[in-house]
Amino acid sequence: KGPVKIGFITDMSGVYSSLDGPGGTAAIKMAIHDFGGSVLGRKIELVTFDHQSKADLAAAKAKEFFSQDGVDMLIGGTNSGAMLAIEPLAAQYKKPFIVIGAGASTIVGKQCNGYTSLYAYNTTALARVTAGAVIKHGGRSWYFLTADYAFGKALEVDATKVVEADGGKVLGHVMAPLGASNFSSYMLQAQASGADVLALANAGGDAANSIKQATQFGVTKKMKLAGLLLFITDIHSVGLPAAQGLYLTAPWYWNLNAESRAWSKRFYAQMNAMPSFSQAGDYSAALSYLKAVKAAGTTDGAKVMAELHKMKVNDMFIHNGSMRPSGLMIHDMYLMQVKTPAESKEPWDYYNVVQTVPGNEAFGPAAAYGCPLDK
Amino acid sequence: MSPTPVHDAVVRAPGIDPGHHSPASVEAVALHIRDLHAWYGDSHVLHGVNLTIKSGETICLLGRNGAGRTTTLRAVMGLTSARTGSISVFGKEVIGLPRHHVARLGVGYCPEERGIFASLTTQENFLLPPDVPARFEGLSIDEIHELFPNLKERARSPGTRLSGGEQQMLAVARIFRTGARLLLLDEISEGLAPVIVQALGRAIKELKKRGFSVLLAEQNFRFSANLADRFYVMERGKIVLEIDRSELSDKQAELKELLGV
Amino acid sequence: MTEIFGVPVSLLLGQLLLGLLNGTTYAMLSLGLAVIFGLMDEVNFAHGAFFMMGAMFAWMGGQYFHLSFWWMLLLAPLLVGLVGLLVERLMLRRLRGMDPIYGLLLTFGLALLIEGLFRTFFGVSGSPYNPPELLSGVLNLGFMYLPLYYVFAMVASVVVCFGTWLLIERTKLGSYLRAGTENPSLVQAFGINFPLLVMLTFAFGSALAGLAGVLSAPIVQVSPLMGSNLIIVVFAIVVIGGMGSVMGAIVSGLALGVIEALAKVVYAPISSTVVFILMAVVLTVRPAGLFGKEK
Amino acid sequence: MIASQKSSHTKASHGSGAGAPILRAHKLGKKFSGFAAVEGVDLGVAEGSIHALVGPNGAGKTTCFNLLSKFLEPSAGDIFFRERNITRMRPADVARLGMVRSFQISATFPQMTLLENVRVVLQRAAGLAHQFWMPARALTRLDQEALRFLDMVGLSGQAGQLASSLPYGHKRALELATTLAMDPQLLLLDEPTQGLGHEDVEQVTELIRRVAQGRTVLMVEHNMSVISKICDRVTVMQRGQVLAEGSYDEVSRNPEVITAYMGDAEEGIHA
Amino acid sequence: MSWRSKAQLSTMWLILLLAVAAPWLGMYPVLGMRIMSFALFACAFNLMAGYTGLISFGHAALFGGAGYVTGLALTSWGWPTPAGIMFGVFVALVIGLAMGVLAVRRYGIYFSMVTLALAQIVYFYCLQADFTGGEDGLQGIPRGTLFGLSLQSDRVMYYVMLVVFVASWWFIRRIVRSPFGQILQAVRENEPRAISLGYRVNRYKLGMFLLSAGFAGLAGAMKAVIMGFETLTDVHWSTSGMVILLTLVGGLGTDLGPILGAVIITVLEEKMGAIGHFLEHITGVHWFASLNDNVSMINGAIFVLCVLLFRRGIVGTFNARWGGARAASG
Ligand SMILES: Nc1ncnc2c1ncn2[C@@H]1O[C@H](COP(=O)(O)OP(=O)(O)OP(=O)(O)O)[C@@H](O)[C@H]1O
Ligand SMILES: Nc1ncnc2c1ncn2[C@@H]1O[C@H](COP(=O)(O)OP(=O)(O)OP(=O)(O)O)[C@@H](O)[C@H]1O
Ligand SMILES: [Mg+2]
Ligand SMILES: [Mg+2]
Repeated sequence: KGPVKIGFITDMSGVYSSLDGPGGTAAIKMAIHDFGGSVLGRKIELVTFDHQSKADLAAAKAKEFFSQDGVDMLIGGTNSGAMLAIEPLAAQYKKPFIVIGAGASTIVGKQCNGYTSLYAYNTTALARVTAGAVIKHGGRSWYFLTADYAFGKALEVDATKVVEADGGKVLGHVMAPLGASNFSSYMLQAQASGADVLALANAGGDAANSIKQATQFGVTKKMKLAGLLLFITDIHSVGLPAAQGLYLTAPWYWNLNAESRAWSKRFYAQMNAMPSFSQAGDYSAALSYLKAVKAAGTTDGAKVMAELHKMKVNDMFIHNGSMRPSGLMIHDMYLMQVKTPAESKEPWDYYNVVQTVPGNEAFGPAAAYGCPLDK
Repeated sequence: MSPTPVHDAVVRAPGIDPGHHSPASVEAVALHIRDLHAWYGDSHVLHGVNLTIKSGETICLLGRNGAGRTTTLRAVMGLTSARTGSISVFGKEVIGLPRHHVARLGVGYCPEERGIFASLTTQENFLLPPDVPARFEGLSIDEIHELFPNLKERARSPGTRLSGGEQQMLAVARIFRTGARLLLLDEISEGLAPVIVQALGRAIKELKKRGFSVLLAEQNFRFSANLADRFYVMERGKIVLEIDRSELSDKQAELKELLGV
Repeated sequence: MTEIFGVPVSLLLGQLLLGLLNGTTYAMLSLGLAVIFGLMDEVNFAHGAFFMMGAMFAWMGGQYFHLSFWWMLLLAPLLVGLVGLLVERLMLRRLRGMDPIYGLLLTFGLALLIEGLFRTFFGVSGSPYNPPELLSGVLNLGFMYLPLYYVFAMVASVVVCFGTWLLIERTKLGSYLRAGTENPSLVQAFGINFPLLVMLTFAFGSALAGLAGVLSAPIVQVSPLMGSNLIIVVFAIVVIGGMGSVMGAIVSGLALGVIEALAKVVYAPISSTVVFILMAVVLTVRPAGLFGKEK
Repeated sequence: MIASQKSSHTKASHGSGAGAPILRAHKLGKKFSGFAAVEGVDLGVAEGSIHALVGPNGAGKTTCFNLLSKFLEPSAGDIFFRERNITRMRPADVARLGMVRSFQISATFPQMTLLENVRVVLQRAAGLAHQFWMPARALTRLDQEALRFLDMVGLSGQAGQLASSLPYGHKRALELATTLAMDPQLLLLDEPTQGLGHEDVEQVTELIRRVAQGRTVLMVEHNMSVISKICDRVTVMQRGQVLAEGSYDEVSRNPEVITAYMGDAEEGIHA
Repeated sequence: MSWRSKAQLSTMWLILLLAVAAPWLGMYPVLGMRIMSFALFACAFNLMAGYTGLISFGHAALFGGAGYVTGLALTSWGWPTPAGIMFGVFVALVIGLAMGVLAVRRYGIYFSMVTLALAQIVYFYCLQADFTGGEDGLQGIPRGTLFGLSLQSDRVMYYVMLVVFVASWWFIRRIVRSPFGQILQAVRENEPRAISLGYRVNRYKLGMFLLSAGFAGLAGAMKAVIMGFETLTDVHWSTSGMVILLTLVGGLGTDLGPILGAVIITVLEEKMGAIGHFLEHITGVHWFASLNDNVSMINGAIFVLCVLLFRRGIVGTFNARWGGARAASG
């Protein structure tokens, strides 16, 4: 029999490539290596593809992977549009599909299909944890800077629910178009609102620019900043002087404990950057899959998925992990606060862990997702 | 290598045969063209042109439509896509020279299509060509305005908003101003009212008095007949006939055959 | 507190001020495009990439050579200008005399290529670039705090814009360039070294983009992608101003900044498209743009 | 000689006999940002005549022409075509009424064959202009007619050639053929002999005379010999206004016209 | 019949034969369908660009716009597939009308920039509107049935697309040579003259823009049905750039060029990784392996090379080299 093939489809060159991209490939290779390079007596092989953030390319390739190239499972990277487009194919070809880099909650919502797993995080959890924890730390009135499209609005809705449930108040919001490089005018509006917290319901370059300009306009002197979807690469690119004090949520951080540090050092040696949580997630997903294959004694999609659902996951990346029937991996999440430049001891030493939030609390009740498999 | 043989019908006055003439003094010859071939893309238009203009001389190139008169002037200015042979301007070889160096030798070119710039006003068009180094005393701006009163009146109007004839005047005026001492003028009487054509004729005579050398490419034989010292007739990219002013009446028959005048 | 459109006046004032700042960036970018377009009939799609390069060079200068902002303010535009010069000399020159659309397509490809190159080497997430010590303060205007650097960037842009305008509209050089746009070979036949002029103009237009990039670097995140979306807005501005009109580019750039700022407070969802809508309106009324001449 | 025979009597009388002129301008005026290029021009072109518009450079002839053919909007006055007010019509519509103009530069479709050049005109009349669903061969039924027009100008032999390959004089002839194909009642020609050699001038003059049979022609021309040969009536303009009008013989003797336009008869270069 | 048109005809038949047989020769049907939708899109673009000389930089708005509304009609409103596609085409026509009315009054690069800017309005609308799902895209568009035939199978869908494509291509080819096409050629060559001959040229250009918009819409609608989703990529300006690239590589203003261009660029985009590995393998240069990660950069390079060295595109160059004097089409 031929090798066991793992596919990896992500954005290798576009906007999100620093989050995942080539670093993700390296991480998966590390997993294969750590697993011993073979399973069930078959070699393990990795095939990758750059979807350039184009869903149609991603879907067409996934289909080809499954139907012609004999790929046994697929790890999905960034861009939720692309991941959602691949999702039905996983069910059609009965192959496990583990999504890491994309965080759209809808992946395990109405679309769920038993073969797809949302493994590392989702936007709901990020928003919920940040909102819940920041309120506990004294931010009672909120103002949102929201990216003016579906995803930004969803982040705002998720966070608003928690803020209001926990007795906080939302004073207003401003919608900024995607890719608006100058956010200074929104900063004026945020300042004028008089709220305690400025929540950034945006991502990537937009979030980085908002943080930078919030600092320049002195917003951070009176308001706390809370990022609803921020990655360590964003903090790295903004720099600590601007980002210090900011709250954000992550499923993992390289400097979390000895195990994560050890793994990250290995990663750093190859990539010359500390891993983001999605890259760590890629590693963990590949590893979990291989463990499941070993346990099931087959690469048959249905059987491996059943094994994954049964497994308790605890590794370098996931703590207290278990998978809901919808495919959503439930595990601990962490509220982080960005260190001041003085606190930071070494490059990439950016976060203080403020609070650990247990999985079920972080991800919220299954009912809210609307996946039929969750009953 | 001998120059490309010319048409049988050619009758040359021995003294000014460009083939045998070698300029004694550099400055005595304004333009000396030997065996000039020129191309537009793949089409070979000039097939060995030989002509000479002595300093202070006015000569006229005649020929039917498409004979190659315009192309000869363009080849001198380096505006054809390829050219071979030799062109010397005041003793300096220009083939191989970058385009913008030719004018600096003291050549003024008035193109057939006038070349008025739409985005410049009349005045800007007028003042556009830089003065030539070692310039001759050309017509002063006042003299030019007297010659072409329209230009003064319409000075602020965009160049291409001028009437057809006014554009022609502008194209000529612009060259007269620079002090270039060899003028290559292509169909300058075209589209001008008879009064203006007459005035233009007087202006050229005046320039000649001041020592300018002029090469006219003209359709309008009557106009050039009064001005030129010598005539060359072109046909299919070659000079086929050379006539001195004094021989004009003798050569009527040949001219008629070649030009239909 | 007094209000207009349901917005406090002080906030409105602040917005207008910031709009004006954005406007100066727009103005400088569209000016560079207009210089190149108006004088050479070429649309430089790589203008956004040049803008990005200006900012990236500034950042690289600081990162690798420890050169100060002030040095880079001088060097980065020069470097970008040099790139522009090479692009003109080695590529665009071969397209002279052909349909200008080829120039547009070439520079479009170039934009992809340049962006791709920077992305491979520097990733996409961007880097911070801080304003110089001297300008890192904040100005208290009473109704708002304005970072000192913003004031500097604004003033610098306005000065450069009007300097350029003077150079082009009020000097002989400008008339050579405008004439050469229409009929380069004739201008050469008049004894003007037009190819050299073109090369320098292109370099100058590119350098303007580079300068806008350096000036923006301390304001926004410096990243290889920073120019690609901006360029289309700037295209629209140039169309509104009347393509090729230097004054049009400056005025409509500034105006657009302000209008966008107003849109943000009045009806935010429209702020990203207001420039395009405005363009559509202007085109129906004046097809050649506000300052453009009908050809 | 033929020209002088044909002149005056028959045509002029026919024109006046028909009563109202085919084209009439009333107090026509055009200002360009303050500059009056044409001012208070009254002009009547008699049906069936060849009418020339002459005058010094910048007198406003081309502007007048553009106003009449509606390529410019008049700032004052009215234009009537067969007593129908066309002052506010669009150029394409004016062309459809049967008033067709030529350009100072030759106007052909260079990358199309001569046949196609003429066919393009016939297509509109035949109602075959917007049928995007029809195959190319639908057009072949216009070929006969197109050839007929090419034949009129002596170009039917080259029907399959590209227009760009023609020498200058033939391009003008082709342009005339396409213009004729529009079945114009009034032809507006702007300096039709400009840039032509002597033989071509004669050819084109002859051609104009031939096509003027049964049509009216209004032309701008500086070449006095052409005018004297074929024109029935001449209007002289100066500084945007009409200076004189009459037959060639009349106006060419008018002292005002001589100083303003013709100049010294001795030097009479164009004659 | 000349040698050249014979060669052309046989090329056409060969391509068609290949296309019919492709799924049986191991070509992957989804790839084939993607190629065909891009080829149709490129043909539509070429109709405007190649035959009026007006290069639109805003065709993505028509392509993606139609894709979104077709998706909306099929998912949210439950329309039958053909109705949804027609609706997509209709909306493309409406967008095309709005864009065209403004744009056809301008020439050359002005036209390009105006179309680009107008397309951005559509892009931002699609970005902000709720039904498009933002970055998630509009997912789960059902293929449905066509005259009772289920389109679920890729093979069936492939042949349906092939029929749509061939019919459209044939029709586009016919438009170019139709009486209408003749007038447009005349307009392109000498616009003032066309006006003076009584043609209202802007109407003709607008007409062509609409035809082009309709086919671009058809391509977008078909693609949405084929892929089962629609995302922002299709309305983004980079897609407008890509369709220009396809057409340019194949040969602007030729019949077969857009098809060839679509095949080459689409395959390149998808197989870049494999090509890179192959190159790495034979040359031993590791850098080639990273080709996969830089497709847009490579597209940029192709653009530059094409414009500098290869302006006529593949088919255009072929025609110029081996064709008759009149290399109008091929
Ligand atoms: N740009 C060009 N490309 C190709 N052929 C050209 C070009 N310009 C001119 N020719 C050809 O070159 C020949 C000579 O043209 P040229 O313009 O020199 O003639 P000319 O004697 O000036 O006649 P005219 O009376 O028409 O001005 C003609 O046959 C013409 O068709
Ligand atoms: N669009 C315009 N804007 C400004 N001035 C104009 C415009 N068109 C023409 N003029 C001016 O109006 C006057 C008349 O021009 P017109 O072209 O009618 O002259 P013309 O009689 O045809 O002369 P020519 O015999 O030289 O062709 C000229 O002085 C010209 O400068
Ligand atoms: Mg000539
Ligand atoms: Mg005129």
